[in-house]
Amino acid sequence: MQATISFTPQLAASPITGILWLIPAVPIVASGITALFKQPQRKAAATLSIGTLSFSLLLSLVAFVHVVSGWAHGIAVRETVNFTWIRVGAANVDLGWILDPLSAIMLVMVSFVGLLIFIYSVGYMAHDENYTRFFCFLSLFAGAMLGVVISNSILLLFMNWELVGLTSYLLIGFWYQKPSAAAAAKKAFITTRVGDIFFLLGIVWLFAQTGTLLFYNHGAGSLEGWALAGLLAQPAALGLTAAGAIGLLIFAGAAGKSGQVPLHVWLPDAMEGPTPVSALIHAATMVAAGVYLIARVYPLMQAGALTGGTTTALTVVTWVGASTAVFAALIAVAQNDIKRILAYSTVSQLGYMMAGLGLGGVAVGMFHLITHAFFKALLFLGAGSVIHGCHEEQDVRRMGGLKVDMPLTFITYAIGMLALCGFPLLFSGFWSKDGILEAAQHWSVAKTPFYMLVFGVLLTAFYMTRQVSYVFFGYNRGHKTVHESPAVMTVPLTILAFFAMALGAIGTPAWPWFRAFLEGRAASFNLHGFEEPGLLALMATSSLVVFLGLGLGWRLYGNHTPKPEAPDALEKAVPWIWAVLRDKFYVDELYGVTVIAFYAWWARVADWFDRRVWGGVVAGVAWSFGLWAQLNRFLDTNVVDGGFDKGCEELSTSGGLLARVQNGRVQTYLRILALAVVALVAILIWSSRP
Amino acid sequence: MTPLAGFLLVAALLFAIGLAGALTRRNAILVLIGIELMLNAANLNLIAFWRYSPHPEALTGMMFAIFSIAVAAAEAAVGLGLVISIHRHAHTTDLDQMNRMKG
Amino acid sequence: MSFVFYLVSAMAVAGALAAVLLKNTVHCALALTVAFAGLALLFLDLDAQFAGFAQILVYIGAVAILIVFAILLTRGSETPKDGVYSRNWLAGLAIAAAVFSVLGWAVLQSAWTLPHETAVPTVTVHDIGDALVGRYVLPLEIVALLLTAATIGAVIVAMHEKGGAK
Amino acid sequence: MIATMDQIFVLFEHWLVAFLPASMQPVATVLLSVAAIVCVFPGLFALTVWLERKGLGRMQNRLGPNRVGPFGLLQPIADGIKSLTKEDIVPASADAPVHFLAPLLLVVAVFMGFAVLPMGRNMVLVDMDAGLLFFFAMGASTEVSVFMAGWSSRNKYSLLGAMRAVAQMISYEVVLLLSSVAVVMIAGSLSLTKIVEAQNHYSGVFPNWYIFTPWGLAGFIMYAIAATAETNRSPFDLPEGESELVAGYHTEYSGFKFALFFLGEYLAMFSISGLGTTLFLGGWSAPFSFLVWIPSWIWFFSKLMLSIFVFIWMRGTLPRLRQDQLMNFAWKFVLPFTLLNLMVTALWRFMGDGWERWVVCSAILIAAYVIMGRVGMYREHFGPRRYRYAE
Repeated sequence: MQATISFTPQLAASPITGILWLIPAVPIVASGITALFKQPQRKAAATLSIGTLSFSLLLSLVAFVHVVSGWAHGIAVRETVNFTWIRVGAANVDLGWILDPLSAIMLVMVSFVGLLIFIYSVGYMAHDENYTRFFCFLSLFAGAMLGVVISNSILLLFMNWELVGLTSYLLIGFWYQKPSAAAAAKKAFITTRVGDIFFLLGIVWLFAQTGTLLFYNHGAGSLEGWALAGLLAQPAALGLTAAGAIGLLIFAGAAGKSGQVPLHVWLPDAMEGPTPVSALIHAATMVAAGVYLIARVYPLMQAGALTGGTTTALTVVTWVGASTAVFAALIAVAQNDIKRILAYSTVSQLGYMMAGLGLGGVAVGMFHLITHAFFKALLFLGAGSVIHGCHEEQDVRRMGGLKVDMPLTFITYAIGMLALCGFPLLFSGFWSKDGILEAAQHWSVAKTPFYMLVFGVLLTAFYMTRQVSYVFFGYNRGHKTVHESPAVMTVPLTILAFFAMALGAIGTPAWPWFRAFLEGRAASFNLHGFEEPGLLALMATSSLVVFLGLGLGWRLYGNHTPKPEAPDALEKAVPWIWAVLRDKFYVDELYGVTVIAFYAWWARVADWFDRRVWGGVVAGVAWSFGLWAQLNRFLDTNVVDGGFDKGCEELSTSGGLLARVQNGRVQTYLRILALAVVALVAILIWSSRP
Repeated sequence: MTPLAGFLLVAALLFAIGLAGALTRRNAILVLIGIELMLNAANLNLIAFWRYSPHPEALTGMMFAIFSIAVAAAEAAVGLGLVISIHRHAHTTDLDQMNRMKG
Repeated sequence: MSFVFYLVSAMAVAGALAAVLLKNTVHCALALTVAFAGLALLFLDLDAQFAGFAQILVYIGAVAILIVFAILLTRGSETPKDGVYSRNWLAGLAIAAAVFSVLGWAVLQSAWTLPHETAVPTVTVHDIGDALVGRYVLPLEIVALLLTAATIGAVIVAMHEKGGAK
Repeated sequence: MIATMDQIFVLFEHWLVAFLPASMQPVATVLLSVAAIVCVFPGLFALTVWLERKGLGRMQNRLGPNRVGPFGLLQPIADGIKSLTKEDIVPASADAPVHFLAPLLLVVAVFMGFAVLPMGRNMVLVDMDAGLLFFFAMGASTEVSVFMAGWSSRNKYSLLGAMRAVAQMISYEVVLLLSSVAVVMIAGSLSLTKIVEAQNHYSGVFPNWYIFTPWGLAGFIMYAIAATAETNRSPFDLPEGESELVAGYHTEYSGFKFALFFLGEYLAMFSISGLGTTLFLGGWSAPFSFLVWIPSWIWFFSKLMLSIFVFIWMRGTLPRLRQDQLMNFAWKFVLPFTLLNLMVTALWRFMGDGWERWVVCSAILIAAYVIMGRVGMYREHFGPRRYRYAE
């Protein structure tokens, strides 16, 4: 097609949009039904969850095809279905859902990856006795996540957002008998809460400013037309427009959800959950929700930007993202738990996405999100299969040489790893990451993020090489009997591996289909896309960096992996850095001595307050009652057996006194009632006498 | 005296009688009977007001009465069930002896 | 204030008095049915056909029978040795009298403000049905729920008891 | 001529009433109709008793009454005279007033029921707007009298019989009501005349009676079962199961009071069959369009007698149930099925008049019948019976 076609926005809702709500609704209903199942009905539960999710996938594909066809005919599809939920005085609380390229792509990604992970869980959780509960939670999560994706009302989005948070909490704490898991669940919940508070503030502010909760509503939504203009006109503190301020608040929520510094601490601990959960929630979908949220409210963040310029909000996003990327990558270097390494790499990749959003706009960040979802899910599932094969062993130092024992896992894992490192040309990660780097290169504000990100690439390659060589090369330092996982687990791996490689094709500079699709432009294939100034040089650089990282990693850890007890190669080289990295820059400790300590102190204060002040008040009351009871003793001889002791005892005595009114005889009560009626009616008549 | 007043007086009388029964009888079932009487008196009021209301088509009082009849049926079923089970446990329906709930 | 009214209300009041005063519990229940019948007739006198028949159906057909069952199941029919009236019944009586006097006073206070003869309302059962499933559908549903709950509750409370189960 | 034959009683009444001053005419009309009912149905009762004894005799290979009059036709009259002249025994310990009132109340209540039955075109005593409700109200108040009879006799057989009777009547009254509600839903009125009118038209030569619809048939069957139980007829005649409790609640009655009970029972049978006829069998409307020339009241009474004969037939055929079976049957099979029937009726009402509704409704009903039948069959009701009192 030619680029000359003008893309006309199209708003009328089509049938598929009308039934879009089914996509989240069906899995949620399924989880509700699954909740009723009994333990033995495992097969039924699994079948129900998988069936419903595949139904959702089907619908999502239909929606996607609808959008793509519309796009192919030069229509930028943005169909919304809105309705009023509650009417509070003059204000309407509107809910609604939307079908546009963004949501369409996310729908397909979430439901597809989710489905694969569901299938995988059938194998992974096969021996768990809470199988049905697991699938109940999984379905609920999938439904909520899809709800986040399609919602066109920030309130609806927030509801699903919280639901997602809840399911994440439930699933991290799925093995609640493990104290570590319980703690991790709590940590995740509370940490994300911190972000969500700001998010909620942002929502309220937005509602207060624009008077609507809808994103798009034929020009009346908060992200379009006059509402946005009004937000821009409204100045907030320190040079921010209201739009920017709200954007930042929302970004705080997003940061909490997708583990940006400084709210990243919960994500690594979240790996206490079952591996499919880590793959589904903490790699592919939920953590991406934050990024998606930013992409969704992008107009808000971008509002007021000069052409090609940036806004304060976007700058903040960029800096946070870039620093997260490097920070987490550094920590990942020094971890030994296979899943923790992946977790930190997830954090850093999320940093990349955020930076991509901040630098290059929706398309860049979202593209990395999609590719990352696939290869990170692949990596996690591979890790899960490794753990499964090594009998729940998670320490990479106790593995090794698995490439012989589990060849399929090894190959797929290697593909995922290369994609993550951004191995040139063949792998999707390369293209998406290059998009971000390119954007960083051309960023007008500062060049530092660019260098940080490049450094991040190096680190990524390094720690992934370290991990892989620990796990798959050398000789087995752990359990001798290692078995390949069943097909139900390996098949999803292969599928994901395929996509981890293939997805790159839709985002190359030569044929930037993805970007064109998201931004509603025509995409054309021409190799001149590579001839943008500095692009080839950039590609070369990043490839070099990747090779450097790989080589370094191989050099240090290659085939000669040490004994489990032996110090790490890097540790031998620079012990103090290693220590810092291993202890995650002491962030947790920092929080421990600051926030948590403060809360503990505050709790102690409150406790003291309770004991002394309120306790004193209570004692005083008790004492006065005591006095009264003393009085009553003389008046009434029936209660003499009240003790002479301290307040509470006499409280009970006086209570007993009062209770004599309540002698357990119904008719007494009835009498009192009747007397009250008499009094009431008498008063009524007296008052209404002419 | 208007007819409405007559009906209301009858209702009041019935109510008082029911109340007296509920207040003076020992047997729990008879207390229930008294309560039923009171309910019926209330129904009579409702119907009378409906009949003499400016807009009987609105059916307000009538509906009220019908619903209260339905509710009374439920009340009777549960109440008598309670009495029976109490009798099964305490071997009495004498309210003066059913004072175990005293504080 | 027709003759019918006096007759029927006399019947209702007499039944009520008997229901409250008689010694034998079953007699009380039967007298209660008389009172119910009188009330139903009063309803008919008020041109409330539907309510009247519903009254007969529900109260005489179900409630009275229930009460009788309960009496027989709880051996309530034989009069207890220590009197049928609760101790300090006098107070109860006094209170009831007070209630009546106050109510009657209220009625008489406002007697002249009350409306006189009004036109006989032309309300068919059809209208009532329409209202029930139209304007009053929510109460209807709630009552349905309540009845279900009551049935189940009664069955649970008085398990194995026919009296409770209906 | 045809019209005259059809309306003959109405015309006769008008002719008679015309003699009176206009002021008395309405009262006179009512009185005449009441008189007619009070005369006709006892006559029918006598006839039915004879019929029943004869029919049962034939079914059991004996002759039945054959001494008094031709074919023993005068037997009922002889019985009546006998019961009138018998001594009226009231047990010493009986609760005399209640014992006396019970049969009267029964008969009165049953007679009231006839007031709303349309026994022919324009042949209804009072065309009430809530006729059906009135009928059931009257039916409900018979239970009280039955209880009074049983309780006041101070006889354990009577009391047990009365309790059984009341329990059974209440249980089946629910079914009776619900199965008629189905008809009300379709006819859209509680007035029996309107219900008959709603059925009184023909598609081709065939009538549009409600029994000729899936829900109607199911409803009618349920109604018939409930009616049999409501009138304490065999196979539901436990209340007077003579092998278990001598004669149930009227053990202690003799002479004319007993005759009243006997009468009341048969009148209840008549009225309930009449209602069934009105609701499901098109009341007084002719079974074929080419038979409309036959007077309507003839149709009504022939249908009535037909259902009476079915009652007799059942009595001659079926063995008696056991109390717990009876209750289980009522609450676990008949009631749920009737409720389902209600839903099906609603479905029928809102499915338009294509052929689909026939298929769908019949399918649902048959499926439900089969399933519930199986379930009921496999749940065993035949274990040792446990009697629970509030001890």
